[in-house]
Amino acid sequence: MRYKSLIINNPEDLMFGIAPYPVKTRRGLEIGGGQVYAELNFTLPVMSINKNTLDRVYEHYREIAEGALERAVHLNSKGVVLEFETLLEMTKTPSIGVEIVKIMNEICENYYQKFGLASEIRLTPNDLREFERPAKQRTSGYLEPMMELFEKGMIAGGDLLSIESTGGKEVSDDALMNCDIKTIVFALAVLGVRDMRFLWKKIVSAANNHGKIAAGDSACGFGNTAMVLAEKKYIPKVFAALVRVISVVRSIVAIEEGAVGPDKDCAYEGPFLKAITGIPISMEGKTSACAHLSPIGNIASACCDLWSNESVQNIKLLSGMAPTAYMEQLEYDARLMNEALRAGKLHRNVLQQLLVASDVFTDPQALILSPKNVIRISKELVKGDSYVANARNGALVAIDIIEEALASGKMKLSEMETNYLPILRDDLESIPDNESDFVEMMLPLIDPGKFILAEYGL
Amino acid sequence: MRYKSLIINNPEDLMFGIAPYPVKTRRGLEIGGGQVYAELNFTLPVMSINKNTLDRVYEHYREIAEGALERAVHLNSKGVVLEFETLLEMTKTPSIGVEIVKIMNEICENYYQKFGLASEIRLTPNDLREFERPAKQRTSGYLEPMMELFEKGMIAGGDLLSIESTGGKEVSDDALMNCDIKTIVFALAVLGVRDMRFLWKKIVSAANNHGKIAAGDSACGFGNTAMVLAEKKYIPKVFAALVRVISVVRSIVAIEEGAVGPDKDCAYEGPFLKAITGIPISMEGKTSACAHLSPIGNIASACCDLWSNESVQNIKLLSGMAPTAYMEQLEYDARLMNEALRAGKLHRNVLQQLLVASDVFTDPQALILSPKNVIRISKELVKGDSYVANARNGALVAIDIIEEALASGKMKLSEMETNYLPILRDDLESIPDNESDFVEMMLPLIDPGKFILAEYGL
Amino acid sequence: MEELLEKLLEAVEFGKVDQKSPYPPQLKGQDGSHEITISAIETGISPQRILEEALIPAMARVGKKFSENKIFVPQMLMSARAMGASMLQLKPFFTSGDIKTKGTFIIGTVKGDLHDIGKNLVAMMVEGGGWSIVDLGVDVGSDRFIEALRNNPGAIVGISALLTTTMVNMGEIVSSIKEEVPDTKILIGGAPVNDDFCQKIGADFYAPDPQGAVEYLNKMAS
Amino acid sequence: MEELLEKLLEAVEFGKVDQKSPYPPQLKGQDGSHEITISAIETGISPQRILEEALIPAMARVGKKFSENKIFVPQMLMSARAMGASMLQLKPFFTSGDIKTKGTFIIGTVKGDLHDIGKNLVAMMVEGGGWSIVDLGVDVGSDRFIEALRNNPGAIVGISALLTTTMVNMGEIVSSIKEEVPDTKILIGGAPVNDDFCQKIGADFYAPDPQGAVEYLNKMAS
Ligand code: B12
Ligand code: B12
Repeated sequence: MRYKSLIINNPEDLMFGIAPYPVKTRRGLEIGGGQVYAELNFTLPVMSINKNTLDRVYEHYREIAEGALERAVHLNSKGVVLEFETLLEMTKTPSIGVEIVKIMNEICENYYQKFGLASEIRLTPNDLREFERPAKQRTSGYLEPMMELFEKGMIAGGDLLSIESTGGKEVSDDALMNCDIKTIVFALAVLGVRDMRFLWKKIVSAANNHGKIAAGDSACGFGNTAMVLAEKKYIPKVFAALVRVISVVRSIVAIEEGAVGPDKDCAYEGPFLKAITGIPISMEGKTSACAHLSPIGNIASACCDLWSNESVQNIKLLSGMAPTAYMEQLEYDARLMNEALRAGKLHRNVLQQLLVASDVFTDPQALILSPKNVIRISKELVKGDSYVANARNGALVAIDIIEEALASGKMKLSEMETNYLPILRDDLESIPDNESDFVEMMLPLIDPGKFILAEYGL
Repeated sequence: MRYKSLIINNPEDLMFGIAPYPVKTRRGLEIGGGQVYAELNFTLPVMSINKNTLDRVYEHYREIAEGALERAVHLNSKGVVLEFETLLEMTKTPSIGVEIVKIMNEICENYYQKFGLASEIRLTPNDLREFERPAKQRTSGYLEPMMELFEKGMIAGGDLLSIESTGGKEVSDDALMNCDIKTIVFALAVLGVRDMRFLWKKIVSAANNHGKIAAGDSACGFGNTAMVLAEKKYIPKVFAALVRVISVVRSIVAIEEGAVGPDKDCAYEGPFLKAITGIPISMEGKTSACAHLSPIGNIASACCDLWSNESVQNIKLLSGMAPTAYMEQLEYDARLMNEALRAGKLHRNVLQQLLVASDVFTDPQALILSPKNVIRISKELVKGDSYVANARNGALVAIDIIEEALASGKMKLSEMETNYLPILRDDLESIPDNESDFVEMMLPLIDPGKFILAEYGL
Repeated sequence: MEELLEKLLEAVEFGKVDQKSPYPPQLKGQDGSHEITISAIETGISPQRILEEALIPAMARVGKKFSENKIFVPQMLMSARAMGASMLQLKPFFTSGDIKTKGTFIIGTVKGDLHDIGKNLVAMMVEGGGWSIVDLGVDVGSDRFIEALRNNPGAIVGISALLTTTMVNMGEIVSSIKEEVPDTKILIGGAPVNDDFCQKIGADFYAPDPQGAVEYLNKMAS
Repeated sequence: MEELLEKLLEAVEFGKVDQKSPYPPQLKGQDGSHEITISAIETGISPQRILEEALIPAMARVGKKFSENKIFVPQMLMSARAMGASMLQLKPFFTSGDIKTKGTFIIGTVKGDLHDIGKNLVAMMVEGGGWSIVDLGVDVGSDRFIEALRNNPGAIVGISALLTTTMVNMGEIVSSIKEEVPDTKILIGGAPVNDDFCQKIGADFYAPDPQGAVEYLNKMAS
């Protein structure tokens, strides 16, 4: 791992709206430069995407962008990011995705010219490679349309490039359900890391060619999936908390390859990435309850630079279209943080403290997101010589933190949960420092039909 | 007007979660007693209510209550109010409304017994009388099913009684569209006041008979309608702000007749009522963007005791049913305020200050809701001898406040808006102190076919 | 002659009803649409021209300003009132058949629903667009729509609904109308309604706002 | 004899696969379902009884504990694995026709959709309920469902979808199946799906969770 120390060492400096390395965009956003902006995410309502419905599809995105920006102007927004996360058909046939970017970019430009509202599009193609099973991470024919969408989407007005890549998912899905932390480390710190390196080299070079911004990659299929499963009480929360920590060593690879942020929201590894690398991040919490329920509604915003709703369908609520309503909610959340930033150090510290304290001891997944714990865990995440060792060390200190909170009586967990702690600790402690030792240890334990080693350069 | 002075004189004492006269409920909520609770509101998705769909209707409310309370428990909620605002058919045929109360009350009781979660149902029948045009406020046959729903609904488990009564609406609807402030005063301070007195006598006596809580009445068809119209840019915001102030003298009558709070949310006259009478109030802001957009997302919570989402249909979002998602959002908002209350005076003051400052100068409707301005306006609202004089005085000082904010440069309004200020001031100044003088002045100006004087005891 | 039409257009555009009306301040003391219309008729300008070259263009300007958020509803209502004052003078010519409106628009809020602020705005704007209006009010079922259609053959129908539980009644009304008075065009609107719903229930057009309604109707008329 | 069945039930309920498996700690060193099943067969307990009196009741208890949030999925999976170890021993008897499952359940995630965590859980729970499973995996179109139905006449079909843009594909699959293999019962599920949608596309049942699927299937079987 390239990073050996933290850019932010003091929990007090891990603050919403402020990143050591802000990202400036074409229309004047300064993400991490002292403001929190809303990042609106959206998707289609129930409908299929085909020749006959394409016009209606475009119309939906037009309506979403218009409604959202109109509302943002009305609320004197300081700026907005629209995240366009594509659906299968829009990546498979890149011209569809590109057309949608074009439509939304025109609206962004229009609101910029007419009202001075700064907005940018984050373009997030979905990772098509997982359509093949076992997936061919490097040789898949699906790579081509994905990269084409990135390329042409940039030209059409997509300024921030992201993806939620799926390298390692073939083995992590089962591992999540089995609460198998060693395989999670294997999936993220070995397979994920290797795939990220492969993929982000491409994305960063494409971005640089066009003068666009390689933003980041969130371990959605890992961290977010774990949280969703834990919220359903399917897997222990303590386990889900560790998955998040482990996903950091995977997601940081994008930055090592040249991504500069804002990191994507949905696996919540952002705070660690911000502490370690200084890039601005997007986070989501209470206002993404439209997309998934979570135990980290307030604390998630403690050090966000963009504040997102993860996703909402373009359906009618009583007030109007759902994306417009969520735009409003995000704006008010952002306003509160921005007012605190404006008012000065006392105010922003108090607000952050309240955001943190209101959630921190309610759930281990919240616990590890307090700025203090983020710094403490991040230090472990950069100490070792390999991604594997770092993942293991980070997760182990997360267990320490959970156990300390339990011992202090401040956090309470059922026995069903606490029973897992020693098991997880033992499992983690059995992981060697060295990647190849670890691979050797794991290969016999994993169904070889599930994934292709060569596709990860192994 | 019974109230001649304020219970809360100091803006600092107008604080979320704290009311001079808290309301204790059957299952242990202490509304205004140092905590903010979520008040969840909900409605049916697109469907009709008839014999064939009744089972499905009940199922919807069961699903809503279960989903919401389950989520509240999961989030360690301190307590919840479920507002059941009926739709036409449920009031016309009170047995339908009663059955729904019963279903939800059973679920409340179950969550109370099993998890200790305190929750109560606010029962809000819709005002059927407006089905007749001109409405017969006192002699309408529709009064009977309304009162039956109150009576039997209490027995079925409805603990907090509310209504959004419509006395005066026959003349205010047009007045809103015409920006006719004198007719608004007539509608609210003459007709509304008289109808409130008539109606709330009945409701309070019914509540007292059953040991239930007469909560309050919000001028939804006036204040909320004005805000919705102003958000659509149909009428000036400065006018909408005055409508809210004027609605206070109408809504206070419920309390004069014995209502004790929590006052209902949707016309936002709550802060004034809290200052004048000391009762706890429900408010709604950013998290009611599902029901209507608003310019007061944060400031609305500055002194709320219940925090509400106004209404959301029971439809599926990506995370689950919309009422469940909104329950989560309300809980996190409440948690933040509760953490501030727990942390002490500095923290709660800072949070309130941020909530206020983030909105206050963005819109005249926000401006008048800052605790300072609420107190200043409330003082005017109790100074005079008649409801009419008080309404006028309150509105006039609201204009002063708006003009001062403009003069200081802190608030900006378009000329389209400011042009209305002198006109509104002139109109208001022409209003006499005395009710009968005012009635005499207004009668020739209002279409007599629209309303029946005798139905207001005039 | 042209000058009178221009003055009338201005009076309506800015909502000057008659000479003594104080509004708008900048036209204080001047003639309003009431007086100007009388003069115009006296001068021999044809009522059809008064309608088509002054009133309708004035209201079109008003509608445009409104949709660009340059004026509020109260100003639009003043214009509508000024137009009304003029129409009062033109009434005899309608009855005699000397002038024709673009057609008749029947509008009502659906059965079970009392929300009418939006519906009233639509009615007013459509009227300003040169249509005759039959406003059935609120809580209107299919019989009353059909009755009104029988009395106004060829009229276009508009239905408004604001509740998720009453918008479904639109479906029943649309089928009844289409069965009883085939070929009737039906326009629907109201906050919870959208295009998909419109298609689902077989109505002809959905408009999110009064301007949309006017545009659709004008397309129908031409 | 009864004792062996009871021990097997316990081994499956608590996820003890075989003697050397470390899990669960409280059964360390004891026989697992693998060994107990072998003994049971040797003792002459009928395979049908093993299935019906040990395995299925064990999984029913597991399902109940799971739906009461008393255990997590990993524990349920351990039980499923313990049951699997037992089934391996029973396999010959299935082939010979000596024991019968309740029926066959064909399940797959709909065309265009790769989400399968939920689908896999459903498959596992249904298997635990005594059904044979044919798991078609993800991205499954109507042909593959129909082919599987042809190979497993009388099977019940389950379809999963997680995307608002793929759930509509369920409609097409349901009609194709109903046309090609009439009388097939179809069960649907997945986060964006609900009862109304189920009725709309003409599927037979919607369940929000695996337990609901098992209950429905058991009703079908009885
Ligand atoms: C004002 C209002 C009222 C007033 C009505 C005054 C009146 N004379 O209309 C009063 C207070 C009486 C009222 C009563 C009720 N209301 Co109400 N009301 C509203 C409110 C706040 C604003 C509606 C409005 O006037 N908007 C402004 C106008 C200009 O907009 P519009 O109606 O959408 O119309 C525009 C377009 O839609 C379009 N349009 C409209 N009609 C048509 C027709 C055609 C043909 C076309 C082309 C276009 C078109 O053009 C218009 C102009 O742009 C809404 C909240 C909201 N967010 O909309 C709730 C709301 C509609 N009401 C609601 C409810 C629940 C009720 C009550 C049942 C409340 C109760 N429990 O007492 C009663 C029901 C009475 C009844 N049976 O109808 C809910 C509906 C929930 C649901 N299930 O659908 C809402 C959404 C409030 C909420 N958030 O909960 N209400
Ligand atoms: C995990 C996940 C993924 C994983 C999938 C891993 C896997 N192997 O399944 C990965 C990361 C790969 C992924 C990819 C994508 N995903 Co995804 N994903 C999720 C997530 C976070 C959780 C889903 C899950 O597993 N839940 C847990 C299981 C146990 O629950 P469940 O699936 O609902 O199943 C239960 C019940 O529904 C029921 N059930 C399920 N099936 C059946 C069948 C029958 C017959 C019955 C009776 C019952 C039943 O029983 C199950 C157990 O209780 C959801 C978020 C969410 N809130 O749901 C998004 C989500 C579904 N994904 C989404 C999106 C957009 C995508 C991508 C397009 C993202 C992208 N741009 O790259 C791709 C699409 C890939 C594709 N073509 O399918 C969106 C969908 C938006 C929309 N338009 O519908 C969601 C909602 C996320 C969001 N909030 O935006 N995703």
